[in-house]
Amino acid sequence: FANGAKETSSSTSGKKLIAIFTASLDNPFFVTMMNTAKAEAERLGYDTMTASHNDSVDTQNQLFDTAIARHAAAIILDNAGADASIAAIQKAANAGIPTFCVDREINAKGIAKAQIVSNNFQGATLGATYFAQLMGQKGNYVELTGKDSDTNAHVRSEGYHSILDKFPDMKMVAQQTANWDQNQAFSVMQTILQAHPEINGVICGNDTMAVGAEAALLAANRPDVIVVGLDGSPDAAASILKGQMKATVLQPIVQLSINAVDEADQYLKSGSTGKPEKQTVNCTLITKDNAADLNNFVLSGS
Amino acid sequence: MEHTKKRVLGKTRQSLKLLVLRFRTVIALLVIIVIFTLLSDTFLTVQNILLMTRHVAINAFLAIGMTFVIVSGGIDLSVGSILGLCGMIVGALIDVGMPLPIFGVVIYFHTWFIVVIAIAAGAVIGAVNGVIVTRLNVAPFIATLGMLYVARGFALLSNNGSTFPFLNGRPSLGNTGFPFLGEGNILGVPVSIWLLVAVALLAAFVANRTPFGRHVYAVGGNERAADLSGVRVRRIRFRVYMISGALAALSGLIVTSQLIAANPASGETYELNAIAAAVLGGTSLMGGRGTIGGTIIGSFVIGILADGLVMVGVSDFWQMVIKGVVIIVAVAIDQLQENISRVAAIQEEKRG
Amino acid sequence: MEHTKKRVLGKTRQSLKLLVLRFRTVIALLVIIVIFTLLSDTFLTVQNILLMTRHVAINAFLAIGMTFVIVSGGIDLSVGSILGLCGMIVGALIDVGMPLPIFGVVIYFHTWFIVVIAIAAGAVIGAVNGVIVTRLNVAPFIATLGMLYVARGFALLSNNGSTFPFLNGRPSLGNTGFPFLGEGNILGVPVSIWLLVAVALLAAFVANRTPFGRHVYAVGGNERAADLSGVRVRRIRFRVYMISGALAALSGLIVTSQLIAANPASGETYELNAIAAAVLGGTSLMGGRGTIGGTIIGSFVIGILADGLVMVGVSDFWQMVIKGVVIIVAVAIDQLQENISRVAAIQEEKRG
Amino acid sequence: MSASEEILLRAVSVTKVFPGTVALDGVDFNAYRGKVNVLVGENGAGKSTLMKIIAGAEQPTAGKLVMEGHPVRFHSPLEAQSYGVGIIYQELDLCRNLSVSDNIFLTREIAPRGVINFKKQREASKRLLARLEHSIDPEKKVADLGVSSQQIVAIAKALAQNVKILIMDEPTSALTADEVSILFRVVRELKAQGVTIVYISHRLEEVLQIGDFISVLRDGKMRAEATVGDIDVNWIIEKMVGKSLSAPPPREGGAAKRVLLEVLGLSYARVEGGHHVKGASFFVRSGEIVGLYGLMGAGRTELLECVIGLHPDASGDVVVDGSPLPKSASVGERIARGLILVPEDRQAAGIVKTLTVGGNVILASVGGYARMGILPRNAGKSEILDMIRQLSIRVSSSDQLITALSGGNQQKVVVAKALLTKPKVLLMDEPTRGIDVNAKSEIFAIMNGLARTGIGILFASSELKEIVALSDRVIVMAGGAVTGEFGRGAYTEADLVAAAARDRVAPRSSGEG
Ligand SMILES: Nc1ncnc2c1ncn2[C@@H]1O[C@H](COP(=O)(O)OP(=O)(O)OP(=O)(O)O)[C@@H](O)[C@H]1O
Ligand SMILES: Nc1ncnc2c1ncn2[C@@H]1O[C@H](COP(=O)(O)OP(=O)(O)OP(=O)(O)O)[C@@H](O)[C@H]1O
Ligand SMILES: [Mg+2]
Ligand SMILES: [Mg+2]
Repeated sequence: FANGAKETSSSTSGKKLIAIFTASLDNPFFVTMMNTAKAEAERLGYDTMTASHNDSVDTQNQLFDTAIARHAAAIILDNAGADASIAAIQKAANAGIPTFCVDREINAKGIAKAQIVSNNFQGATLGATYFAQLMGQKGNYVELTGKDSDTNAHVRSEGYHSILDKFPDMKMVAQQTANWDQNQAFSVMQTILQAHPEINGVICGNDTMAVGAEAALLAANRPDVIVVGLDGSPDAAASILKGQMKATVLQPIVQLSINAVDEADQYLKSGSTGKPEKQTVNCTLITKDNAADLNNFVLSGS
Repeated sequence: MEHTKKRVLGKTRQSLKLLVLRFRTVIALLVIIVIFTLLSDTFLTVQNILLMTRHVAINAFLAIGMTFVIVSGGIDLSVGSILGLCGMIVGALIDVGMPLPIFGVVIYFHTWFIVVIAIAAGAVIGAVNGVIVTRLNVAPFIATLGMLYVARGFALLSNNGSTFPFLNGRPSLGNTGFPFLGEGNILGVPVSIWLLVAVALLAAFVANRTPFGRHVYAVGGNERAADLSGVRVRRIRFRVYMISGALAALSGLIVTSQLIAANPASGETYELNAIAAAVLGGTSLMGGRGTIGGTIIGSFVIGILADGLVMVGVSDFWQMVIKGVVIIVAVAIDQLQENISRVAAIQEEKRG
Repeated sequence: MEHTKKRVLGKTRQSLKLLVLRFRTVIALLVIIVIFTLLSDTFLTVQNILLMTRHVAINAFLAIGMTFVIVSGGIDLSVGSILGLCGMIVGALIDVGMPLPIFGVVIYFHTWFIVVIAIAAGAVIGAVNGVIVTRLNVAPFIATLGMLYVARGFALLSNNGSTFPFLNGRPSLGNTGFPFLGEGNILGVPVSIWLLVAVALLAAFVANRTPFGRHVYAVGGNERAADLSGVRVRRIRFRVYMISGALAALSGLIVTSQLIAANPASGETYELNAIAAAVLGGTSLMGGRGTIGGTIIGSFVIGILADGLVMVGVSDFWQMVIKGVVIIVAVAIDQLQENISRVAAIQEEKRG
Repeated sequence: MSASEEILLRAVSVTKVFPGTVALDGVDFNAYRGKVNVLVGENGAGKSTLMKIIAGAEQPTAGKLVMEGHPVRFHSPLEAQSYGVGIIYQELDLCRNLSVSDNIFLTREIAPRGVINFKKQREASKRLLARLEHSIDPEKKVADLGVSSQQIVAIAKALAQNVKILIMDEPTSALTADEVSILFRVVRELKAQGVTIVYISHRLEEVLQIGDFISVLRDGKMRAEATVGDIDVNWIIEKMVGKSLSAPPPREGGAAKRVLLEVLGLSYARVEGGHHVKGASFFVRSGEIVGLYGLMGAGRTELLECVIGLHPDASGDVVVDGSPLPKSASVGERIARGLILVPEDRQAAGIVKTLTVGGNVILASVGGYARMGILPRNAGKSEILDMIRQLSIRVSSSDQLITALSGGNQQKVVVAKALLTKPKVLLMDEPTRGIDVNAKSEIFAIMNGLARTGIGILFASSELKEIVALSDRVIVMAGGAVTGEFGRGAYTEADLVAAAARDRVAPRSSGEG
């Protein structure tokens, strides 16, 4: 397959093609990633091909095959697994197609042309620090983690604990996965509340789960429990404005996506992105003070 | 005289056997409850029982509809997707109303009317399943598998993959009060539990005490014989899918009301839980056999297992393994017990 | 004379009808191919065809095993999980070997032996399904639903939810070469396509030309009759699950090899695609009817649809809707065509 | 009987207990080598159960089998086969999805080196069917065959094995007289080859014709054994029912009354060409029993199915009690108008196996018990019990599962279900198929009684004697068309046979009028 891709891609319109692959479209975070990248690529005069792999590495692998078959000029990827995505990216590289990772990194260097990610660990520490501050650095809390098979779930959890474990008076009474899922977070939260009514806070691996947990707490008439999420999703921002959730952490997905496409464009034109492969963009804490400025993952004035 | 006595004895034995058979799932349920009570002291509190019942209710609605479908000889894989889609319909109606572009207006419905619309929508989707199965002669597994994808696709398309959040409604539009369905209480008992009781009683009544119910069993037991007996087989099969769709919508309403948000991914893989609940409760996938009571108990087994494992802090991975094992073991015991009681009956017969 | 002529005519009509019926899925496939060829100029290139065939292969292995199971009157919902678990077994064996704590050593196997172990593991899990179905009398749907959870649970537990990456092996351990299975070529054609051809031919041969194959059809057609005729029903049913498990493992090997990494979530919901492929290919979920050739074509319909829609840039959500509609329509046409040809025959008769 | 006869297989005090029933109670049975050993008994006497035990399909609760002097135990049909036991089951257990030759060679495939030689199997099947004087295409699917052809295939299947002992459980219940005589020729050939035959039938004349030894089962006990030469029909009946049976009272032919059912130009085309039913017209009057006679494949079953509305694409008019039925009338509407069918195949179309006896009896009339859509508790219970009494259905309770009944009693349940709908015209397809003499005479009495109350009865039967004894009028069908109609006393049996054979001149698929 390495042979066929040399003569570069041009579609019917004569434009080069950029493939944009994201995780799942039932989360506004990924929808934003896709739409932003698509708009930027089209602005720069590319054709685009978009799809989601639903966190299935096998589906992602097939999408890569399709991109290669269509002689895509570049691939923008929010990948399905830090380890399991490497082969696919390598395959694209062998076919002469550069891949630019957004949002999630891979556990290898020199294969993707760029890995532009928000600093999940840093973001988690931001959220955890504020969470500890709200809790008065003491009390019982619950952690809802993301899908266990997702690296980011672990990175964020580690980020949280790098801060929270420093406070001897903060005690994690339960840790459960809710698989990034709103319904599951709701139901798990209700159940945990039964076993541990004494909690003061809930820290969640993403906003979808945070919104679900918040609904469960409100239903149980426990508005006192502090809920903190991560992503900076519109739902979370609205919840913060209503005084329900207390904070989230914005992953600058719009910036990341634009950067990725711009660097891809740069690379295609000059053969180099002019940037190091790993680029981390720091996250921003969102509280009731700045939640109003947050509009679909863009914090105005920042 | 002699004869009469033998008959009475036979009857007692028969009913004892039936009792054992009937309560096998109850026994499984009790075992699970005892184990969790020992492992967690908050498990057997009124509050937690109410909570678990509410969680059970969501699956139980699906499972009751599923029971009708399975007893009639079909299966409905689309309930999870119908749940999600009807939730999104509610979300859209509360959040953005129904725009009528030609008149340049947006209609906002009253909350109760929205509830009715959602359930009607579920029934209509179920009816589409029914038409595909009865008119196009597509096997139920395939028809509802197709619908699983189609309904989920539309749920995702409805708001471009996003949720409809904050479905509290606006007093100015007269569409407040929706969260009451999922979170309200009547006489200290959650609304969803009242609904569960009502739906279960109604379903059991329909199954046992109406011609429709009898016909469902007949169609599932032998479609040709039912047909020759004048049962309108197509109509019966059509209606069970409508019932299943409507109950899936009800479940979707409650899920949406609890979250006060409509999520397009709601209900994914719930069909498997519903089928498992019905089968644990003694419904035969071959059709013709099953009871609503059994299905309710089956739903409790599945639901309490899930909640209990979370309460005692078992990891997600082990939860999966345990759930799988329980499903298999419970049904295997069902079969074993039937065999044992058969052997026992034969032995008794030999002596008598 | 007259009579003979009429008969010959009848026969011609008959075979034409059979031809149409037989090729309805092929026709569907051709329609899909024509549409995509018009919409995308890279669609009908040798490279893309090879590519799509490789994608199809993964589902086709599952669907072939599924065909045996369904023809025998069962169903196997656990294939996706078996795929995932066997992939993890391969990952573990290449990455960390097999530690033997009592001897304080770690054994690394040769790649080919690992392949054999993985397939054997799939067969063993399938055998467990078989035992549950045939010995514990648990309905196949439930037995394999339980296994779906159990096997997935173990796949996740095997490396605590994480992937086994970089399965290139180490020359020092003699376990290199694994990626060849997924990415290698023989005579310019990918290994996985060779495997697909080999497995499909073998499966078709087994189904049509061996007593085992006939017995699978007999058991699915009328289990009691097969039993009374001396068919070892249990053994047959047991073996189809083993075959299905082994083929799921093969599929897992190829997925893992392509990714050069074993992911515990691999194969989720693949069972539905496998069932859909088999049914699109004419396999009856009632058992007793189905062909390997049909299943292969069904796999191509599903696979080409998925790839083609991505190529022409249809959104994810619409892809779902289209997939669902195609499944239903394809099977409905199957039924319709049967009806149409029946009506045609009746009309012809009326004229004649 | 002479003690010198050699016993090939002996069942020694075999007991078989099912939950709720003792099917066999210490039964001794002898099968003499090279003879036709006839087994008779009422429905539910335990004949099939005993045979299944001998064939390895059921395990005895107690007792043993002795074959050629050695005790044997067959754990599976395969094991029994290996000892040379062959069986034709009463329920025609064929795989309908497989071809004729696949069925004939199931588990005995001609497969050198594990690969089936289809050509050889086909040829061998052709030879076997030819021996039964049938030219059924061995590649045809069994599902595409009529009941009688299926019966032939089942016989061919049994003949395909090298058997020492061949059990035939009611092989003639679906066969015409011609076919029966062919079968008897084959049985005699087998006998001449030293094959031991065990033969079960409810047709007692047949038994006398073909049998050498006879054993009578009643209520799970062996009641009598005799040499056929020493006995007559009355002896058999006496042993079977415990008393001798009086012949059914001759029915006084009522004067012409109102026409209840009129069928005009009924046609039903066959998918593969030709017609199942072609231009059939006839009528049934109140209080009249009309016999429908014909040979295999004459189309009687389809005719009755068309009348009850099972084939909406059939053409022609059906008039019930003076008012025509709309073409689109469903089965339910036709039942409401006073038609009901007791189908031929009770397993596939008669009973619902998952329901109780009561549930089956009430199935077709349950809607009528509903008040505002709701059924009262124990709806129809007393009517169900009435029916059970009236038809002497042997059950311990109406809540018993129907699968626990013998074939004959299941058939009575189906009749009960039909009667409960209070029909004006009762359509019965082979109502006595697989029913013992006692039940048969009960059914006849019931039919007579119903006719007396003004119901019209149209019944299809392959048994000439039955047709002649019962019918006020006989309609004969051949090749889907009505080929004759005869009033009581205005015909001989030969007339019926001649009319039934009228289409045999030309092959059936040509579809001529
Ligand atoms: N599988 C079974 N379970 C329970 N009872 C059974 C079963 N099979 C047969 N029986 C009972 O055993 C008895 C004998 O049945 P069997 O079929 O041997 O009678 P038969 O003499 O062949 O009758 P028929 O002439 O109607 O065929 C009946 O009372 C029947 O109800
Ligand atoms: N030899 C045959 N070849 C092909 N089809 C047959 C044959 N015998 C029967 N059939 C099929 O079965 C149908 C009806 O046969 P069936 O034997 O049920 O007719 P019948 O007149 O009701 O006779 P009976 O009730 O005595 O079996 C035929 O129209 C045909 O479809
Ligand atoms: Mg019998
Ligand atoms: Mg007939």
